[in-house]
Amino acid sequence: MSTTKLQALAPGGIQTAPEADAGQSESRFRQLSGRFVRNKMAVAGLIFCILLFAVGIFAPLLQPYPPDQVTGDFSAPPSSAHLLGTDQIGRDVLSRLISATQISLLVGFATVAIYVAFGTLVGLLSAYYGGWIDTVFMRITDMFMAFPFMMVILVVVSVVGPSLLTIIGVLALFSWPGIARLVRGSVLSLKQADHVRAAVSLGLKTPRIIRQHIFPGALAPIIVNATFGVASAILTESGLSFLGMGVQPPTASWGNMLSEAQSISVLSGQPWLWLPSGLAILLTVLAINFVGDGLRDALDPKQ
Amino acid sequence: MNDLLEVDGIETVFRTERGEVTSVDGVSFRLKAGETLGIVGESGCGKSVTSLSIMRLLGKNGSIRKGEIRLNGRSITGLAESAMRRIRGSEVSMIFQDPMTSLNPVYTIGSQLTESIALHLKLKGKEARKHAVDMLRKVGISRPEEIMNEYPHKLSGGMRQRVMIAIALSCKPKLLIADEPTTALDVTIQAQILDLMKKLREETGTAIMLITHDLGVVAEMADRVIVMYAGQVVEEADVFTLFDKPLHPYTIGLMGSIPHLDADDEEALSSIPGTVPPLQNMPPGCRFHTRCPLANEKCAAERPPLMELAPGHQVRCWAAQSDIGSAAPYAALNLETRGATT
Amino acid sequence: MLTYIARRLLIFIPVLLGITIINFIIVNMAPGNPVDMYIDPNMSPEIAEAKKEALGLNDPLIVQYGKWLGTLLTGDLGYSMSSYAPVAQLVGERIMPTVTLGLASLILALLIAVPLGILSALKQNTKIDYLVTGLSFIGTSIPNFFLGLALIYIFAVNLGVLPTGGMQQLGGDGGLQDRIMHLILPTIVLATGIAGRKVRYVRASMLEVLKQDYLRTARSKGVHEFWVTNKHALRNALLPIITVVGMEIPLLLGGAIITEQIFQWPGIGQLTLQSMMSRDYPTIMALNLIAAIAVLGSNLLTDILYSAADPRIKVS
Amino acid sequence: MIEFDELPIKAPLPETASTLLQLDNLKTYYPIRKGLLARTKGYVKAVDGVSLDIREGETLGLVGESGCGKSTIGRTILRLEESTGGAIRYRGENITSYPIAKMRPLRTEMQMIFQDPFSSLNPWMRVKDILKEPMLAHGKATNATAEAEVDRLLDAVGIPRSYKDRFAHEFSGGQRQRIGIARALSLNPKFIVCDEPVSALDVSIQAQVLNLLKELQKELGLTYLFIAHGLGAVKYISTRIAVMYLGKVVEIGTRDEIFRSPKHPYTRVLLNAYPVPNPHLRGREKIVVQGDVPSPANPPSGCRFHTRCPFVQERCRVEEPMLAAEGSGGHAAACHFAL
Amino acid sequence: GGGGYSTTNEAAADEPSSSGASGSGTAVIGIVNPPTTFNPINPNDTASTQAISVMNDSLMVVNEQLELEPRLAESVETEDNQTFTVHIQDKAVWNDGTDFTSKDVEYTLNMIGNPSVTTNINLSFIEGLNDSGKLEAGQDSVSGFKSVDDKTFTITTKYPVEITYFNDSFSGKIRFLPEHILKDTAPEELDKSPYMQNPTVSIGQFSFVKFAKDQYVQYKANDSYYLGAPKLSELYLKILTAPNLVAQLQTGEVDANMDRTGLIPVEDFEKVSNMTNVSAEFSPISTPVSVMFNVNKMTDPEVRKALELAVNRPQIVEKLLKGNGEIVDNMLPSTHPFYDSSVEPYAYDPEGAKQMLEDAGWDFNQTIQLSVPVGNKVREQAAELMAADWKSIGLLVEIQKFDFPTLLQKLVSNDYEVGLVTIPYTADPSSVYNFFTPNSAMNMTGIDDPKLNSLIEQGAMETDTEARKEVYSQIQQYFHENVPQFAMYVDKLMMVRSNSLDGEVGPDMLNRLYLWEKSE
Ligand SMILES: Nc1ncnc2c1ncn2[C@@H]1O[C@H](COP(=O)(O)OP(=O)(O)OP(=O)(O)O)[C@@H](O)[C@H]1O
Ligand SMILES: Nc1ncnc2c1ncn2[C@@H]1O[C@H](COP(=O)(O)OP(=O)(O)OP(=O)(O)O)[C@@H](O)[C@H]1O
Ligand SMILES: [Mg+2]
Ligand SMILES: [Mg+2]
Repeated sequence: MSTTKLQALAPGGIQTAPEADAGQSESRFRQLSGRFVRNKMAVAGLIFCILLFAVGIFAPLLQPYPPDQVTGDFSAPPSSAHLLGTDQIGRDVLSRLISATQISLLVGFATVAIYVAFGTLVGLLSAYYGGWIDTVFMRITDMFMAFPFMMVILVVVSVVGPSLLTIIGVLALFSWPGIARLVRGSVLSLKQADHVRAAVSLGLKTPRIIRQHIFPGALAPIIVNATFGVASAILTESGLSFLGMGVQPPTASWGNMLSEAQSISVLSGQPWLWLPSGLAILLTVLAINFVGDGLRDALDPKQ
Repeated sequence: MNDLLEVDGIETVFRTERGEVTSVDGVSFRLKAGETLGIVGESGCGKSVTSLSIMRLLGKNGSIRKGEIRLNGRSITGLAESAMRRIRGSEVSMIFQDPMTSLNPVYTIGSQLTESIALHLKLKGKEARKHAVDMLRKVGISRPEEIMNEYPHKLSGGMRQRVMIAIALSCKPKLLIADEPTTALDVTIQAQILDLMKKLREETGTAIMLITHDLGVVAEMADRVIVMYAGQVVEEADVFTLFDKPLHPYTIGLMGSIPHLDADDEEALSSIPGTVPPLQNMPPGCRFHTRCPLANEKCAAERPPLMELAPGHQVRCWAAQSDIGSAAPYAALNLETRGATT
Repeated sequence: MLTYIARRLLIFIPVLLGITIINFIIVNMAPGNPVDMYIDPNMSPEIAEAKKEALGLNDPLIVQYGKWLGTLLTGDLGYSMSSYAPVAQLVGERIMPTVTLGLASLILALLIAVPLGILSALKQNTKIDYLVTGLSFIGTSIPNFFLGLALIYIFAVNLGVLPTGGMQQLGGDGGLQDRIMHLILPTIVLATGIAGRKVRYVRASMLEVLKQDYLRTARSKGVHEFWVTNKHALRNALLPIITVVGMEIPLLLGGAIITEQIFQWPGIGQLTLQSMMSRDYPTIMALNLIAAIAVLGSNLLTDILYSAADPRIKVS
Repeated sequence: MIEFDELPIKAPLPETASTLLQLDNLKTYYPIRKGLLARTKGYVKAVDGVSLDIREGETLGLVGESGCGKSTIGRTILRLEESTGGAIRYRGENITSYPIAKMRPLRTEMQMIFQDPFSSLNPWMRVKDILKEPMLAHGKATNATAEAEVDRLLDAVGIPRSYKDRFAHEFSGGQRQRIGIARALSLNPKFIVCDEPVSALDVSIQAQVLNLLKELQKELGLTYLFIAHGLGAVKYISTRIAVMYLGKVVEIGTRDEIFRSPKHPYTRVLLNAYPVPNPHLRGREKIVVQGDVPSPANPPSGCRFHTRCPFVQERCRVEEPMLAAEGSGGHAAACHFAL
Repeated sequence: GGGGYSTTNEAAADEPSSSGASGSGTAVIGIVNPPTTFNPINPNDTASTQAISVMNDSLMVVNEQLELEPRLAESVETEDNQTFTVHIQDKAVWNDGTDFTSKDVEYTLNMIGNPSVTTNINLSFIEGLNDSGKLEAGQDSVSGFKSVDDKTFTITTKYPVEITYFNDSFSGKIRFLPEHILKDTAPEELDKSPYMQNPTVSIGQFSFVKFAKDQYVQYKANDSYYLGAPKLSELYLKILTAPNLVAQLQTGEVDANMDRTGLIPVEDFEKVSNMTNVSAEFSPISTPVSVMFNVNKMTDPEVRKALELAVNRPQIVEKLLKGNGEIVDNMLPSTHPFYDSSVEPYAYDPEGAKQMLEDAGWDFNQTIQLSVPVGNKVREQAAELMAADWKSIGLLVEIQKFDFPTLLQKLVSNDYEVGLVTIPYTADPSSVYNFFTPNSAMNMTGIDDPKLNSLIEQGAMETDTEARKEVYSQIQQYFHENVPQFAMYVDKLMMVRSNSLDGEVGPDMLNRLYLWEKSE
């Protein structure tokens, strides 16, 4: 650019009106958070999630007893020694609940992190390059979508053995197609957006175009989908626990704690065995869903 | 008075997440039967809100806070919703800017057309259909019987706008509000639609409130013109006066910024610097003063009222008032009023 | 339309082939096999080996798959390795119960979700909206097995008004009323989760439609607000729901495994679990194939329905 | 493949200026897929045999109704769309099938300004990053010098420097369009495709942007292909004008020729249909054409305008007219009965 | 020496008049595991065996004291412990009226021996069958079988066996195929023949009516039952989940739970005991839950012993089972006739265990993999307790739960370190100890000790009961010392019966169904 020429070109007749809100240039983030904060439920959900994370991180400090140790009578109701009672083999329910927080959050977030990353990659590449790559990727996606989820999870879990890693891996393996499609859809439309065309005509390299100009636009639906994904991963793990294929004992997860309630006697007579984990699942899923909802509204460009 | 429509100092507000905004601020005008009133102004200046206020279709978060609207001498500002519904589509009807989105995509043209016919003219079945087909024929649609059974997406933009007009006119309204009816259309199609509206106006004697930001359309169609800026009327005059002798600096600026087909100018287009201030953050005094080359302290401090400077010609400007008849202050605008040269 | 369906069916073939191959590999990778399952210390290693040989379990996987595909192409799903009943019969018997339960749940879920979703959208950001939203979240976050047991406890054990499980009274065909009584609890359990999710979709879809210009057109014609909502908006709002309902079908099959288990509902889910546990390969493969066809078929059906319901979309 | 059944026809070129860009019977078709195997069953012939020369330093205006292929031409020139046939020559070099890598250095010479100021700026980037990005990518600036370049660009388009940390959504439409212009200028191009840069703006803002474009052209010696569907802006900014109808150029000539003595009936219809902002001219004679533009997937035989032409003759239905020069200085119209 | 049983059936003797008369009333037995097949010669699993034995009698049945009583057979006798003469009840007829004869027995044996017929019955001790229990190629009848007359036949074994062994492996185990129905079915088609899906012709207390998949098996009284017509008119085996079983016992929809396949969860014991409409008791015998060691990986007997010592078994029995169980050392419960009470189970001794491990040079950084089958909650919880016990003496333990097929595969292929499994025993102890010889396809521990091998062989071959007991004592002693396996616990199962049901429940309840009565 010939700088001299440009300098000579003072914006003579071109005046710019003082921006009405000049000076308060909100960053995109500030603006989003502003919108998010207005949604009270979402804020409450976020606070709850943060608390949960704190519990998860500081779990070893918060547990009154080692969670795997038999420390009292079997199935004892809450008492001052065991605030939430003991489980069917005499372990402290509160301690287990706290340590389960760690595990369940890990299941939820790690699963989502993996499948979102993978699904996004597939969706991006498929949509950006199109052609036979798209065809092949989409057929594979179809295939994974048409697998009856639960059934295949059961098979895979019994193949590789039900460790925490397996559960996370398997949940991730069958969750990515949804997000791949989502991303593909939004990338296909973003590809037509003028700012992406501009990036191409500016001669930017493809990886940069994808990273800088396409990916951020596809982010909103990804984030929303991911928050809901966390909730559903936690729920699916509890379903697997019910079938005995969940996180392995003695490690506690909310799911395997809740599946203790597989008995009418426990259900009716020993609520301390299921209520804490049941509530934990319910509240967490609620909280995450509220956060997801809040994010969706905040990220909606039409707002 | 035999005015069909009297709008008297209405102020329309919306409750939004960021507080209340006043979109229309003290707008008054009158419209006689059979007359065509043009409303022009920049995007967001309140043209649509004015018309929606008349229709009382402001939605849940909008309301007319002040002022009164009278239709045929009857106030409709406080009318019950059910009474208002009888007026909508029969006495007053409306067509909108985007014919692509104004028709319901899942119902046939026929069913959307007969809906209001059944509602207001109480025609049923075959009769309603026949009336609908007549209307379609009237707006220049060939093969109207077939079109009746089509869904909107099968029609081109121009066709859809014709259908909208057919719907609007089907119950012989006294007033037709057309909110930018041609903005989304191509020039040749725009010409067709304007032509059609003129023809129908002559046939039916319907009064038209024509909202647009295209001065060309106004010059083509309107009897009288209102210029709006930031929620207020800044100038009102009959169409010839307005184009020959605009008085408000905004109107003058607006006219200066249109490239004309019939002039061989090489020099720059005149333009109004800056942008419209946001509604939440109106400057004190004259709302235009931040962009006005004539602005002085008075403009910044005091809100000018709408002043009748000549019979039927009203202007909201301190400068215009003080120097009526003299062109001196306008020299600073370096604008010429091109309409006057012919 | 016909060519469209034909093309979609053509695409099914490689997808199904892929699915069955992957599944075949996964299933065969699972430790255990139908022979070792039946523990008998008197059985010598040789005879166990001979049994495996007879069942073709010692062939290379490709050969096994080829055989399976070969018999499949003749329309034969083979015989169960645990009960020796024809797989087609085993699966056939279970399809109706699962379809019944699935359909009933879907219908119930929609009957709940559509009105609530609309209400919630119309009353956006009011107490009603929050209540509905809260309920829908609760619906989605209660694990099926827990809800199932709780309902059994309340309705079957304590109140004694509904049966605890099964599909019909012992012995008889029970009649329609009997079947419906047995259907109620599992349907509620499955429908709760679906309804929870659907409410959110209906609400979002309705909110989207409520912004549309054509509603303003309808109002400007003097149409009553009730009809604006229930005629002009509703039909448009329900269109995307078709897709979302189609997406429920794989989830229904999955959710049914647990629900059928709890309520002893003799459907596909139960059979899945059993054949998994006995490594009944032919049955697992058949179930998988059928589930995949169901999923693909429901996708196709959704698309066709969508194009039938939405005049703008013509499948091609 | 597409058959080259027509001879390439060039618009007349005055000796005075050198040709910067040349389109030679350019065709860009979008495939329509149908049937059992989704085979291509036809084409939307968006651009169907367009030959044009754009001379250094001029502004070629391109007008026509919606969907006639204007944007497609612009995008094809910049290789954002693959052409189906014909050639694009830039400074005499045939760039029609340059691979991406070879095209990249040329990107600094040819740029584009987009119609929609809302979608043409990346909403997730700050203004200064939007402007820096291409300079850094092409090594036109270093991290150290880029900031100063950004300031200069902002000065040039009249955006206060202090706004450079803002995001696109914090600007008005007119300001965004200026940022879009600044971005196009950042690589110091010679040639810019302006795809309806003012259509989305309010009248008063349109004038600001048009003035800016004109001024920049004068200062920087730019060449524009200026696309619009309204005649007003085109007239104001162009030196020559090409009128398109349904994938073809139907008339080309200098601005005065087009406006003073239009030869093609379509041009006349277009001029005539344009509402004049002068109420005194209301009563004037008008030719209103009937019907809509036919589909480019299935264009009419013969002259493509014959279905709507007020002067249609039998010959027009069967024989396709060529864009032939007639009279002085390269004014040409594709009409059998050109005036 | 010789021996034998002979019988006069008490019930039939008491009430001969009831024969042919229709009973009334319906009883429902709750089971948790569904039967998978009704093939009398290929009962895959316990639930199938139970479902089959309702409608098909064997020659003898096992009672609660683990003694064999004659049933279809009037008597089983032998002189030389190698030729066994069986007299069939005169009145024994198939429920379609066809006489039950030696021909049916012969047909069944030939089918079991036929290489193309699928069966899990191995009669390799019978003359004429090879080591795999199959006929040699070219043969189609079992030479060890001789028909004396319609109601009498003899079986010759390859070598002398004790009569308990014979009865346990043959008389109490084999159920018969109706020759008159199946004789035209080709052997290779037998598995898949329609009869196996719909076995309406049978010889037992009840006749098959219908199997509503995953819901129930419906039977009706066999009015021509040779011990007298059942007093019930209908019987159901109802398939339910454990919580539903408890619920339905409470609601009266189920009258009794099935032994072994209709477990009442421990946590429901109290609830069920408190129900007023049912009476609950604990069955006298049950199956030990085995902790199996893969001796190829856990090679040191001292280590294995230490691991046994470290398990707080009293806690499991007292607290987890709420006292309803016992501690034994290995494969047999204390009620088993061959149980050697002189072999005292090790007492809980964590300190001693730790010491032993240290002495054995155990690497405490080594993780022990404990493989547990899913499906039995008490067993899973006990495993967690055991793991906790081991951890408390400083061991590293990792529990891995597998579904049963997976676990079994791992055990059978010796791909594990420590595993849990429950192996059912029978009246003859040889069946459970067969798991510990290399001759078995199911040698889970992988143990191959010549001493043990010969003891087990001796146990199987010995014909004198007292001498056998001695051999099995030695085997139990061997287990006590070498610990290839030890029993974690033996739980007593809760047997529940509706008050409206008049009949015995318990381990041998299926023998007495025809005596059950139901009052409204
Ligand atoms: N429902 C609403 N809620 C809040 N603000 C509104 C609403 N409708 C209109 N407004 C605001 O009122 C102002 C006037 O809007 P209006 O639609 O009347 O403008 P207009 O003159 O018709 O513009 P255009 O030419 O773009 O159609 C705008 O600032 C707009 O943001
Ligand atoms: N990506 C595409 N795929 C298929 N058809 C396309 C595509 N882009 C454009 N078209 C079609 O090509 C034709 C020309 O489109 P183009 O955008 O070039 O028109 P235009 O003259 O720029 O119109 P406008 O004034 O509306 O911008 C149109 O019929 C359009 O529908
Ligand atoms: Mg408007
Ligand atoms: Mg375009």
